[in-house]
Parts: sequence; C-alpha cells; structure tokens
Amino acid sequence: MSNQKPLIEVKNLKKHFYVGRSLWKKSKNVLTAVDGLNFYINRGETFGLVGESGCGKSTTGRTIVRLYDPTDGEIIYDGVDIARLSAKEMMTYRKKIQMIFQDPYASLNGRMTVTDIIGEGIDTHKILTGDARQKRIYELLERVGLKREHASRYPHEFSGGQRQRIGIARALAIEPELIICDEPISALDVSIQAQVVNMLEDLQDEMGLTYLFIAHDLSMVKHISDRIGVMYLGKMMELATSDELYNNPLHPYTQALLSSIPVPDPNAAKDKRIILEGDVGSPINPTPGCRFASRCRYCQDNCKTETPKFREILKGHFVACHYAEKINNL
Amino acid sequence: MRNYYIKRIISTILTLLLVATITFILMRSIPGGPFTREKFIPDEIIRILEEKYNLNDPPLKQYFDYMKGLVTFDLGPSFSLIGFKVEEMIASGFPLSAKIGGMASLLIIIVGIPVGIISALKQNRPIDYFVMFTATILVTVPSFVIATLIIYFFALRWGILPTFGNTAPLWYIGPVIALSGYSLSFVARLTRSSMLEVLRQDYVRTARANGLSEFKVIGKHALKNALIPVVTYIGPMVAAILTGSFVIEKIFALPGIGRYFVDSVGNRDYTVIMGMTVFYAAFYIVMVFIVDIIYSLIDPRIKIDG
Amino acid sequence: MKKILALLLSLTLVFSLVACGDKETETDDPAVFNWNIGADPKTLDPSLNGASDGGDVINNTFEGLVREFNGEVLPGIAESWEFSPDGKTITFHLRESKWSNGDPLTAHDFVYGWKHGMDPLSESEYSWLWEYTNVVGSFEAVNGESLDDVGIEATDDHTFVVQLKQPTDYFVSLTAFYHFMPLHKDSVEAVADGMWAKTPEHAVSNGPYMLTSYELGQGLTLEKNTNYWNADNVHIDTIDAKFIDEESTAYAAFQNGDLDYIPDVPPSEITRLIAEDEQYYVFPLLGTYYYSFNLDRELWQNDDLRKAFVLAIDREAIVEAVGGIATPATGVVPPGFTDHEGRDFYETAGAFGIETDDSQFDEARELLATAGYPNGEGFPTDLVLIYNTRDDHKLIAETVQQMWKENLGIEIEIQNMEWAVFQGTRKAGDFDISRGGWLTDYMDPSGMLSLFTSNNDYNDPNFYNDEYDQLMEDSMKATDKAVHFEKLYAAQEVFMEVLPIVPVYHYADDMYVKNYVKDWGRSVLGSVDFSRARIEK
Amino acid sequence: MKTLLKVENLKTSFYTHLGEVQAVRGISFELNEGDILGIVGESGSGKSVTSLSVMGLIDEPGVIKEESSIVFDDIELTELNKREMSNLRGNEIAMIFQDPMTSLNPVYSIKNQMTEVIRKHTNMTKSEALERAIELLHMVGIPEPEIRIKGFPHQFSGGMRQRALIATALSCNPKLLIADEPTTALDVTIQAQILDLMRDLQNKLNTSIILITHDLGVIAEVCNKVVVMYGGMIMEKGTIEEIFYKPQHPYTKGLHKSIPKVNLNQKERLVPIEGSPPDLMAPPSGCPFSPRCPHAMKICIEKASPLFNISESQRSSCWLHDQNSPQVEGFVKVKGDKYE
Amino acid sequence: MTNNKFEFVDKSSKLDNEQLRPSLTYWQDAWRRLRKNKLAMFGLVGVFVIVLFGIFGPAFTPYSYEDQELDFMNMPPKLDIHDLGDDLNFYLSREYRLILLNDDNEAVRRFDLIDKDIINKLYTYDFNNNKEVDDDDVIIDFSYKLNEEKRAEAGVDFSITYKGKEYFEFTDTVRNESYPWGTDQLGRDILTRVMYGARISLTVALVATLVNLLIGVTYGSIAGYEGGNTDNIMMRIVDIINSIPLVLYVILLMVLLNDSGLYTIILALGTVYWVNMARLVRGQVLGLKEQEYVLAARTMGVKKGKIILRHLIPNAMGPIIVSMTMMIPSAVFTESFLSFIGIGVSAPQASWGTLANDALGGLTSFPYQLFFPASAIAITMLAFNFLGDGLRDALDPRLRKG
Repeated sequence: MSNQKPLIEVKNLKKHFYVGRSLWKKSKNVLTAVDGLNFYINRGETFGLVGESGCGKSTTGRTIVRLYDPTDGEIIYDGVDIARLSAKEMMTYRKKIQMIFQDPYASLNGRMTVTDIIGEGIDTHKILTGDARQKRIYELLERVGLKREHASRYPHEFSGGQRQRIGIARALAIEPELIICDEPISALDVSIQAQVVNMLEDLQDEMGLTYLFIAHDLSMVKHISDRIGVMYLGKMMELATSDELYNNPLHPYTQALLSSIPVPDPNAAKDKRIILEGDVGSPINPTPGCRFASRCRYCQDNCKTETPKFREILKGHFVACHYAEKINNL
Repeated sequence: MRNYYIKRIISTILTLLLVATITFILMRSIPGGPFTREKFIPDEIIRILEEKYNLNDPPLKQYFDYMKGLVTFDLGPSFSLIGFKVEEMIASGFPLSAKIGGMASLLIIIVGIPVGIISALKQNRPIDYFVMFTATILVTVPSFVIATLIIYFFALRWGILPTFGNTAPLWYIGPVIALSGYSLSFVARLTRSSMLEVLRQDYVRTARANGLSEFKVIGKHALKNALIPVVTYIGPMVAAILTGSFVIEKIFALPGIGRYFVDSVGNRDYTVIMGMTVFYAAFYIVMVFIVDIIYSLIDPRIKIDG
Repeated sequence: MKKILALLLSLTLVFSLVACGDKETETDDPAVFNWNIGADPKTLDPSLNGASDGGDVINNTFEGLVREFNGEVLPGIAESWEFSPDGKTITFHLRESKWSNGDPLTAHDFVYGWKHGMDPLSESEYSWLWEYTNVVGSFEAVNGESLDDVGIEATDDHTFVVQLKQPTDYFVSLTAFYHFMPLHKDSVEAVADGMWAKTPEHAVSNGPYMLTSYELGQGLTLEKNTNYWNADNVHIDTIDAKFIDEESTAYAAFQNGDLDYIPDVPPSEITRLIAEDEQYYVFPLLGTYYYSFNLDRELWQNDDLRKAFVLAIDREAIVEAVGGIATPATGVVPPGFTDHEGRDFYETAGAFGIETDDSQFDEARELLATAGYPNGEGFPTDLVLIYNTRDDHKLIAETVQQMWKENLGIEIEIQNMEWAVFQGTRKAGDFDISRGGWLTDYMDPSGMLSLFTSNNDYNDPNFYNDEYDQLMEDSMKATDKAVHFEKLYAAQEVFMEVLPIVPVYHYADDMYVKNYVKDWGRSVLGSVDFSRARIEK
Repeated sequence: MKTLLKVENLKTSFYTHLGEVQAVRGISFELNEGDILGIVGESGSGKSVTSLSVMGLIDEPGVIKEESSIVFDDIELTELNKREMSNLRGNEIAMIFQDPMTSLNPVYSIKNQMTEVIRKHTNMTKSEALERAIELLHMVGIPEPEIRIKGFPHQFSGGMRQRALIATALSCNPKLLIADEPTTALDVTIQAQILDLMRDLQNKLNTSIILITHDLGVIAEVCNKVVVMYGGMIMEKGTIEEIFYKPQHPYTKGLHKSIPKVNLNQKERLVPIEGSPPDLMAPPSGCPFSPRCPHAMKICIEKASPLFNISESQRSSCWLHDQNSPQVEGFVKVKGDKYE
Repeated sequence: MTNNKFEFVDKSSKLDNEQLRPSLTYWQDAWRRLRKNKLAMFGLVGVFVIVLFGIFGPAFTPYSYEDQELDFMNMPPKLDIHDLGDDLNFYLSREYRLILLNDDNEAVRRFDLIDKDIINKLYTYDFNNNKEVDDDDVIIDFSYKLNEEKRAEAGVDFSITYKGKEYFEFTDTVRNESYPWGTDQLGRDILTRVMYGARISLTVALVATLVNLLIGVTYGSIAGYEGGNTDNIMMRIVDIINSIPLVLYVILLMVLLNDSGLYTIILALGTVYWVNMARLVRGQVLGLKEQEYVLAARTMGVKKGKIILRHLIPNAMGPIIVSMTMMIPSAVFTESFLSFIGIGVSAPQASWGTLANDALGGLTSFPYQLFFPASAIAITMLAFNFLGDGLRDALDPRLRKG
C-alpha cells in the first residue's frame, strides 16, 4: 500500500471564510473551516473522514472538488496540484472527481427528469450524444438498481433511497476515478443505508473507484473505510487504518468519540463511556494550541498554547497530541 | 456598534450622492428648461435669470455647485415658486403630508395587523374569507377613484365630511382612508400569511406542548415572530406614505409635498426636483435604518454590528 | 353660430342683471368671502406677475391709474387724465391716496413701479408687454438699455406724465392691467424676488384689500384696506382664498357651501349648469384656439389641402363637446374688440366663407380631390397632430381627428406631449399639425394678429407673408385709428386667404359664484374684481 | 407497578386534498410508571404522530379517530377539552422535539421562555420561577446557569438548547416525558451527554419516558421496553432484551442485520432490507412490511397480521407465527390471538 | 382461511408491486392543487374571461373604440323615457339633449335645440327639423327643477310640451339598447372602449411584466449567484433605483423618450419595476445556490449560465410566477395612476386607467362612466389576486408533501 503512489494527496490544506464580509474591507472574523490538513488516498481505497458537525469535513470534500477555492495548501491529484487551476484547466479534473451528496431531496433538481439529471454531466463533458447517451443513462440506472422506465420520471416520485441511487448514477455518468461521498447515507432510513453502502462497495470493486467517505456515523465509516481520519475544528486529530483506529485510538478525542457511539446491545458496558464536557467550540478566530484542549480531560498548560504536531506514532498511525504516548502508555 | 453607525452613515451619504447625481443627469438630459413659458420672455431677462441661477455655467460646475449646496443643506431656490427655497417648500409641505401619512400609517398598523392575525387564526373560516375578500377589494380600486368617490359620497352626497380645509379633525378621514387603503389590505394579507407560516414553526408547537394557553401561544410566541416580515414592509411603506401622495394631495387639495414631486418635473424646476428626490431618498434610507433597529429589537439574532 | 353668440349675450345679460342688483342692508357681522383662486400664484408682485391667478389677487390688492370694471374704464388712482394734441403725451392727475400702511401714495411710486417692471434685473416675465405700450424707451429698457431714457415722469407728487412713440388707443385702459401698478419702494426692496408681496408685513398695497396671510400651497387671506381711497365702498371685510386646482374638488366644495366663488367647473357639468344654475356665468375671453399647419412642410403648401382641412370640421359640435360655452371660430380675432367706428371687429370681419356647422363637408371633399388626394387617397398616413397634455386638448384633438377621418378619409395620429417638450417641439417647427392658442394681452386686435408676423416667436405655422407683415407694420405705425383698423381688417383678410391655421373656437371664461355674492366685477381680460362686491345672505 | 399510559386502538389520519393519510392505524401499547419506552421506526412509520396524538397536538387536517383511546393517569385524554388538555401539557406530560435549533422561540430569552412555563403551571412569583429555572438548568448541566439563562436561543449550541428544552419540559415534574428523536440532530458526543442526562433524570425523578428514535443504538442505551413501528402499525413490542436478543418479526430482524457492528474486526457484508418504505398515501394492503418482507406470503398481502403473543411481554405481528404458516427458522409458532 | 394463503410470494412479483405515486410533474401537481382552490379557480376563470373580453369582445359590438357620435354623448345605460304619443319615445339627457328612441329603445336621432329661453327655463327643440320655431316643436319646461314650490307641486323636474299637450313624469325606464354601458363625453360606446381598454391595459401590464421578468430575473439571479462584492454592488444599485421616487423616474423617462404611446409606458414600467423582482429572485437564488443539486452541477463543471438557467431559475419559478400574477394588476394600477397625472396611451386609444380618469370630472352627472372602467380594473385586480394567492399555495414546496 505504502509503496503505491497515492491518487490524491492533500498537503497543508486550508480553507478560511470571512464572516460578515463588507464591501470595503475584509472582516476580521475568520472562520478556519479547514486548517492545515494532510492526508492522501490511494487508488481503489476508501478513506473515511469523521468528525462532528462544524469540524470542516464537508468543507474539505468541497474544497477538493474545488467548489471552494482553497486558502492555502496543495491538492495533488495524480501528480498535479489542482488547488490553483483555473476553471478551464479544472475541467479535466472535474471529470475525474465526482461527489455524492447528503440530502437525497436537495441533491436532485426537482424540475429535471432523471434522464436530464444523469445526462447533465455527459452533456457538459460531451462524452456521448443522442442514442448512445440515452443508452448509457439506461445502463447507469440499471447499474444502481433502478429501471429504464424511471428515466423519464421526476425526483419527487422516488423514495429517499432511490434518489440517492440517482445521485450515484449522476456521479458515475462521467466515469470518475475519485468520488467524494459527503454523508451519503445520513439522511436515509436505517434499512436503506445498508442498501446504499452495499452498492457503493460493489461499485468500488467493479470499477476500481476511490472514495473519500465523509460521515459522522462512526460505525458506518468504520464498516466501509480502509483508513480513517478524525477531524476536530478544522484539524486532523488522528489518522489510521480503520481497525487500528477503532481498536487502538490514541487521541483523547477519538477515544471519547468512539465511546460515545450508542451500541445496539442493551447489555454492552455503558459505564466505561467517556462523556465529554461542553460543546464543540467555534472555528471562528481560534486561539493557538490544541483545538480540543478545552474539552480534553488530559489537558495540560502547553496544550492551550502550543499546537500539537500531527505525527506518526505507530506505523501508519498519526496523532496530533502532545501526550499521546503518555496517555496510552506507549 | 459605533463602527456600524459610521459605516451606515457613510453608505447613506454615498447612496444619496449617487441618487443626486443620477437625478441631476436625468434632469438635465430632458428637453425644456425652467423658463419655458407660454408667453415670450425677453432674452435679456433669460440671460439674467440664467446667470442668477448659475444655469450658464458649464454643467460640471453646476453639478459641483449643487453638490456643495446639498452637503451644506442648501437646496437652492425654487424656479417656479419665486422667492421660495426648496427647504422652505419641504418645511411647509412636509408637516401636513407627514401628519396625514402618519395617521394613515397608524391606521394601517392598528387595523391591518390585528385583522391579519384574526384572519390567520380563523384560516379557511367565513371570517377569514370575509376579511381577505374585503382586503382584496380594497386593493383593487385605484386611489384616485377612491379619493374621488369619498369626496363625492361623503362630502357632496351625504355631507358627512368637509371637502377641504385641513382644520376640522373630521376632515382628515377622507385623505387618510384613501391613502391607507392599499397598504392596509396589503399589511393585513402579509400579516396573515406570515402568521400562518409562524404557526407551523416548531417553537409554537413547543409552546403548546409546554401547556401555554392559546392566547399566550399566539399573542406572545407567534406574534412577535410574525411581525418580522411585516416590519420590513412597513418601513419603506411609511417612508412612501409620509412623503405624500400626489393623487391624494391633488384631489383633496392638500398643500403637502407629494404634489411637488410631480409638479416640479413639469415645471423643470431643477432645484425642487433634486431637493425632493434627495429628501425622499434620505427619508427612505432613514426609514430602512429605523426598520433595521426595530428588527434588532424584535429579533435578538440580528445584531447591529454589520 | 348666431345662436351661440346670442346665447352668450343673453348670459352676459343675466350676469349684469344679477351683478347690478340694488344695494341693501349691511350687517355688523364681518363679511367673509370664500374664494378659490385655483393654483398657488407664482408671485403676487404686480410687476413680476404673468399669470391670471396672481392677476386676480393683484386686481384686488392694488389699483392702477385706472380701474377697469366689466369693460368700463373708471378713474382709479388717477382722478383724470388728458392727452396732448398729438396724442403722444398723456398727463395723469393723481388723487390724494395712501398705501395700506398709511404712507402717502405719489406719482413717484408709479414711476418706480413701472420701471421696476421694465428693469431686466427684476426678471419680470411680463416685461415684453412694454413693446406694445409704445411708451418711449420702454422696449429698449426691457432689452437692457438705460431706464433713465424711458418716457415716464412724475412732474410732481400728483402728476404722472407718459410719453408715447405714437398715439396708442388702448393705452389708458391698459394701465388698469396688473403690470402697471404703483409699488411701495421700501417694501419691494425689503425682500428679494418679489417675496414681499407674499409676506404680510411687507405686502404694502394700495387697492381695496391687503394681504394679511399667505400659506404656501394652501391659501391666502385678504382684508379690507381701510386706507384705500374708496374704502367706503368696499363691503367685504375678509376674503378667504384657497388654492384648489382640482376642478371637481372645488366644485364639490362650492356645492357644499364651503366656497363662494370658483373660477371654473368640470366641463361635463357646463351644459347643465348653463340651463339650470343662475350662479354659473360665462364670458367671452379674448383669445382663439386653433391648430397650426406647419407651412415649412411641403405637404402643407397646397392651398386647397389646407382649406379642405379647415372646412372638414364641425366647430359647433366641438364646442358642444367641450361644454358649449366657447364661440366657434372662423378667424383669428375673437369677439370683443371694438374698431374705430365702435363696431365689433369680429362681426365686421365676417366668417371668411367658413361655416361653423357641418355644412361644408362636401366642399372640403372636393377641395381635397382638387388638392390631389381624392377621398384621402395618396395622403401620407403618418401625419401627427401634437398637443400638450390636458384633458380638454385631448378631447378636441380626438374630435378633430375623427372628423377628418370621416369627412376627408384621412387618418392622422394624435400625440400628447408634456408641456415643456411640446413647447420645444412646436418652436423648433418639428411637427405636422400643432395645437395653438392665444389670449390677447391688450384690447386691440393686433394683440391677436401680430402673432403671425414673420418675426414673431409664436408664429407656429411659420407663416411668412410680406403683404401681411407690411399691413401689420402699417397698422401699428398708423396714427389714425381708421387706418389702423383698416390695415388690421386687411391683414386678417390676407391671413384667412392663406389659412395657415385651422381656427377652432374663441375662448370663453366661466365662473361659478354664489348668488348671495353681489356686485362683483370682471375685467375684459379676465381678472376678477371684488372692489365693490357684497355678501347678502 | 401502575400503568401510567394506555393507548388503545389509536388511529390518526390526516385529510389532505390528496385524500386520507393514515399515519397511525390502530396501535395499542402501555407504559408503566418509571418505564422508558422506546418507539423505534423509520420515517413515516407513525412514531411521531403517535406522540403528538398523546399530547393532543394533532392539528388540522389531522384527526384522531373516534374509536381511539388514550388513558393517562386514569384520564381519557381524547375526551378532554382544549383548556383541560393545555393544563395537563407541560405539567403532567411534557414533550421535547427533534430539532432543538427550531424548537425554542428565537425572539425570547431562555429565562423568559422557561419562567413562563413554570409560572403557568405553578403559583410561583417571577423570582421564584427564575430560581427554579436556574436550578433546572443547573440540573441539566448547563454551566453558569445564572448568566446563561439571560441569553437568547441563538447564543446556545444545539446540545445546550436541547438541555434547556429538557429543563423546561421537566420544570413541573411531569409524570411522563415524551422525547421525539431528542438526539438525532446532535453530534455523537453531545448525544452521549443527553442520553446520559435522560438516564440520570429518570433515576432521580422516576419520570416515565417515551423515547422516539430511529436509532436502535439509542434505544439500547436507555430503554427498558421497545415498540417497533412500521407503516403506522406496531410490528413488534417487548422488553429491551426480547427485541434485541430474540427479535421475532422479520422487520426487527432486518433492522438488526442492516446495522454494521463496530466491535467486529473483519469486514462483514451488510444485509439490507430491500425495497422502500411504504407510501402512506397508498399503504399496502395487509401487512405494511409485506412488499419488503423476505418471507411474505399471500395472506400477508391480503391481511395484516394480528399481534401474536410470543411471551408475557413480547408481541409480534407476523403471520409466520400462525400455526398454518410454513416453518421458517427463527420464528416461533404460537397460538394466534384472535385474528378476525 | 385456506392453507394456500400461507404460500410464499415470489420475490420478483413483490418488487414489481413497488409503490409509486401517480407520475405527476411539478406543474401537473401544482395545477391539480390549484384546481381544488375555489377562489383561485374563480380568479383564473376571471382572468380568462377578461382576456377573452378584450380579445374577442370588440368583434361583437358595432362600434370601434374611436367612433364618435357627438349627438349621443353622455348617454347613460338606463334611460328615462317619455312617450309623447304617436309612438314617439323621447329621452331627455341631463344636458338637455332631446333624443328620439325607436321601439327597440335604440337611439335614433337628436333634435336641435333651436331656442333657449334661459329666463323662463324653456328650451325648444326643432322637431320637424325645419330650423324654425313652430307649433310642432317640443318644448321642455324645466323651471320646476329650480323652483322648489313648483317642483313640490308637480313632483317632477321638468315637463314636456308637444303639440300643445304638456306631459309630466317619464313613462318608463328602459335599457339603452344602442349603448348598453352608455356613451362617453364624445358619444363613444363605453362597452367597446372598456373592451379595447382591456387590450391596452392588459398589454401594458403583460409586456411590462415580461420585461420585468426578463430583467429582474436575470439581474437577480446573477447578483444572487455571484454573491460577494458583485452582489453588494448590484444590490446597492437596486437601492438607488428604489430611492428615486417612481413617479419622478417615470416622468423623467417618458419625457426623455419623448413619446407618450403604449411602448413608452411599457418601457417606463419595465425599466423601473424590475427591482422588486430582482430582489425576490436574488433571495431565492441565494438560498438555492447552496442546494446540493447546484453543487453537484458545479462539481461536474456545468457553466454558470447553464446552472442559472437550468437549475436556479426553474426552481425559483414558483415565487416568480406568484409575484408575476401580482405584478400584472399592479402594472394596470400604475398605468392608471400615470394616466391620472396625464401620461397615458395616445388618444383616442384608452386604457382602463385613462377611461376612469376621464370620467372623474363628470362623476356627479355621469357616474356610470367611472363605474365600468373602475369595475374592470377592480375585477382584474381581484382575479389576479385570487389567482396569485392560489398559485402561492399551489407552488409552495412546504405544502407539497402530504
């Protein structure tokens, strides 16, 4: 795995928003949604990105597909830094990176037929026209478990799960290499989530897709991902293979996060649970130091002033904590 | 907070200057001048007049002179009402326009809002249909027709109201009704739909779930929220109403400033056109500002700091 | 046509019957008169005023050398006057009189007042009138020359001498006009731009009433001037005047009893009022409503064509459509001017072969055919008649348009224009047919006819005719009245031969006065006069 | 233990212009004092409508049908008038909703909203009510409640708002708290806090709780009884152990299988329930789950199954429990409840 | 209960049984919901009728909007007639025009007034058209009207004397069969003019609205989509346009264009009215552009213009259409206001506003002249308002579920 050249590598990615912009000058309030992120994804791999709302995981995904222009950093896709490409130059990569969205109701334009929705990417990139285009749309529909007859229908005639399938078909239509799945299942009913996850897995096997899987549902992320990154307020806290992360979380935040997952087992031990105090802080005008410091039970003075380095403690296991070894008796 | 006010004031001034500039350009590009008369005026006098009003200066100089006047609150003399300064005309006409407009605004608020609320609470009941139907009827008749009908029926046919003369309190009824009709029904309808919208909100359900009386739920929780969009409409509306209506003032023979808007254009009374426009624009902006302040009072989410 | 004239005369008769009713009881209650002036007068300074609303006020607050009451020229501040043998010098003998503030009124005040009006620095809109007064040096003064060379002089406090370039028949009656009032110098100079006349503390006047309050856009109050020389005969104590310019509102207020006098009524009420209401009065107004052909356009250089257009309208029907008080016009000069033999100029001049009813449509069609457009065939279809935006202008234009369509088979477009634009377009000669109208400013037919001389600014049809110009010049220079009028008759003859305009009607003036208001008067030029009026409720 | 709430044959429908939407189709369950009952189901299963029906908060065009009965504390709620119902609400029965972001009135301070409710149901003075409110906020774990109480909802984070809402709901010591997806909109770490809080409160105050959620994990965390709903009907109900360790209904089983297990190390393929949830506008005849059921029989399509008594406490609504049905592994046959 | 009921069902047949709502597009659904709204349907039918009235109405009247019959000016829709024997039915107008009606109550001709005795209030009409006063003529004595005593005694306003016999009291009130809605001050058929007025008013309204739609939607969607400083500046411009009073702006514009015809009014309305639409669309777009389907289109590299055209505008269409139905009557209104201040379509064309305004002066004597055009405006406003309200409900996405 490690000798393989990654498909995409994110280096020191930053995305800041200015809150309350005015006409004359930039606002002083900076929302540091993503603040120096480093990770890579290998070809054919699923990389999970977890964290609580507002931690910047969706912003990361959107910045990678250049829905937002990154404030700083590099996004190296197949050897090319796409972080600064112009809209025109970006077109080539738009074909290679696609996205699946969270809300099956908001992600499909209600005024377009399924054919139009799926065909839009084909038309934009002028991949196919006429009958061939239509044929491809039918194929895609069938591939995601829908029927040809659905092609002329409108999104509101479908259930949430079916809509999410249409969203996937739309992403697949331009034959991408990397798909950014931005919470693709969190709005779906439990019984449907598994359908979609299974399908994503099948597609990956068949087409050799690479996924960046963003979610807050840790159990599902663990299920689907090869490696997982844990984010907190714009920073990566911990990164490891999924089994390693779940079995041996090194960061206090990851530990708390994992222990917070409600387990569907009434007899599971509830007393070992780490309940974090307080709320996720605000990413606006963050102070230096560890972002998690305010809620961390191991917090020391220097945690509030020094930003911990994101370092590899065990092989392939990265943590951003001054005291990771100490806490975990390593 | 202070910064916000400063920013706001700067932007207001900029807007006003732009409005004045646009009006200046528009005004000067239309044919005819302030001294167009049916009968001939000797060239010598035209020359003296133009010199007096600086009309023979290059346009750019005139523009800057005017802007200078504007900044020092000197709006210049009227061309058509000899001897009056524009600010005097505003000072003489505005109080009456504002008085009638103020009464109309008050009427709109104290009748329109409650009616809208009642209608919303009785949605799809006869009273709702009745109120909405009446409100819709009220918006359907042009104000000049309403005004004329009021004079015709109330003053002439039935002799209930005087035809003119803003001295008796009774007299205000006609203009106030004619002036408020449209906005009154608009506010009623707006309040209704806003109320219906708010009644669907989660916090209203919460209030009910907490066992609050229906009176409290509606009167306290729903109302304040429902008023937010109404306030947005009322601000500019009050600005428009207070600055007078040409139609109402003409038909009811009111010496308000609404008429100057229209008359000054016909007379090519440059200074009055400019003065009135800037006055109106300033008034409008101030009203919008007041609305923003009321907004922040009603809705704590909105902070006045930009 | 005769019918309507008869009607007019009979109305005037009614008016005089009413107006000359006998005097009776005077009560102790202050007599208040509620008057609607119409619009807010632009100025009340006699020397600056140029509009009838201001003129109405001035006529009651000031008094000139003479006062004209219902066409009769009565001694005003001048007790008497005499002409020099050559008719070029007039000496007015002023009576002892006072300003409303008690200051004595002298001939010097007249000199000041008149010169103030002439002085370009006063920016009087009406100073052009001096050209027609023939006062020595006045026209030059208006155009910037020295005021010292003007032929008016106060030889002593009570003698006022005027030098004329040539004998001017109408001069004495002209001095009743508001432009020729004396002015109280200290007051005038107290406030700039004639504002003194609207400021009660400076509005020093010498007429029957004086201004006691003025509210912009709303109204003004006049009170009896006890220092007026004839104050004994002033019976009204207070005139409460309003500025209501919406006819129907003023009409409603009159009906309601809130107003005693309104200057006009909604046109649709006129016919009924004429029949039913003796409080409604109609007067001829010395002016003419017409349409100008633009003779600069090649199309209109066809004599037959113009005549066809002139004959193809039913003037009586038009007059009826706008209320029926005007007199259908067949020429330029309206009824009301008297010539050297005391005949009415209008009657004497005749109708120039133009009928006022619908009897000449066939003739019009024939003329059109002769002109080369049988039944309107081949006539341009994009002809536009322009008028300035006003309800009555629109109504007349619509009627005329329809008549030409029906009677000539010619369709023209009618287009209204905003006043200033209309004025500009008309002056620039950028039109096919344009509405025109003129009211004389002095009691001589030349007040109408001089309009169409080559160098006149208001010669809208662009009528350039040497013969006409010559006749007009001769008439103006003529020292003999008979010659003067003969030339004018001839000039109108020439004009009507060419027909550069379509005469439509001669204006009429209406007013609605409560019948308990007695003895009010009106000048021939249309200013109301309440100097003797009484309220008898 | 005393039965606090007994819902019988509850039917709630909404009459829209598209026709009748049968949101709840004749469900029955009961709740004892001190119980934490979990109602689990997917969107459209009727779980929220059930709770709103109990609260008497069904608005037009919704109607609770005549034959329904809701007995709370020996009072038949369906017969109460508006006023009586509103006195009960917030006092005896309290409810918190899914979205704390929209459930507080944005234009009033927390203090205002809390004291208002407290004063409505008690005779406290303003200052007493304020004291009580601060105490409650303290109890639900809001730091510096004296200061925070003056704040407005937008100054509170989601977790804090939900705490404030819970505090308000508990202000009059209600006998029953209905929590409709109280943690769905919250982050996992906050969810853990809130669930912890609810457990804690139940221990301290012995309040009965109905917890509505779609997350079996949450149910497992706090409940002792579970009702599984689908398509407006009860599929299965029982104790927590029964539902988690001995599920009897194909739907319950399906649910369990479609959730990934965190504690397993090797990847195991999920087993989804095929198909889509029913459309309540045109609900399937018979068992609402039949179109998606791997064991669907003809009778399932024709007729909804009655509740079969699996044990003392467990009921399952599936024809597979019928004596006449084919034997399928994992399904016990029982003597049918009256199914006519 | 037979045993075979407990047979398992084939899986594929089960899934075919999949539940799908009847296939309705957004617009079909909206239409269906609209149809259920009685007031909205009333409005829709009203709009339809008004449009038909304007388009086809004039074909069914014998007059054109410009045909004048000066003899029959100001004739009301109801006539008090006097039967003077010999099958002679007369109508005497308020302005003392004596008009002969035939048996079908159609106006036949008017008699010339040949003698006016104003003192005694006797008008003589030339019955036999010989232009002379003779015994055959009709004499109206309206001294009753002005003399209280006389009127009280006779109970009438006037009497008619014909062939020596004096008739009091009118014999009948009949409908004016020539002009069902009466005539205006130039004897034009009001019905026809109101029908033509519908054309003008609705054309003005419709075209102005379409222009607004075009400018407002384009402007608003660009401002909303671009956001940031572009949006800021564009909205400031809107503020400025809004600060200049409409009246002033329209007059200045119309003078500038130096034409007072239909096109100018449309243009004038079109150039100022769009600001509200722009605001509305901007607001909509601001919300919509963060929607995931727009993000999806952007990730695919769809061009800005296409995103606006295909994604944003169609989804903002509901509010846009609602606002449009409100704008149409508002444009009719503004047009009528403009005609009040003297800016209107070129005569003899007339919009409803012009007709209403022209009738104001004669309200005391001829109220019907105001009644018909004012009612036309009112009914149109009403119809569009109801339709707009109905559409708002029908297009409201929140009301769509369930």
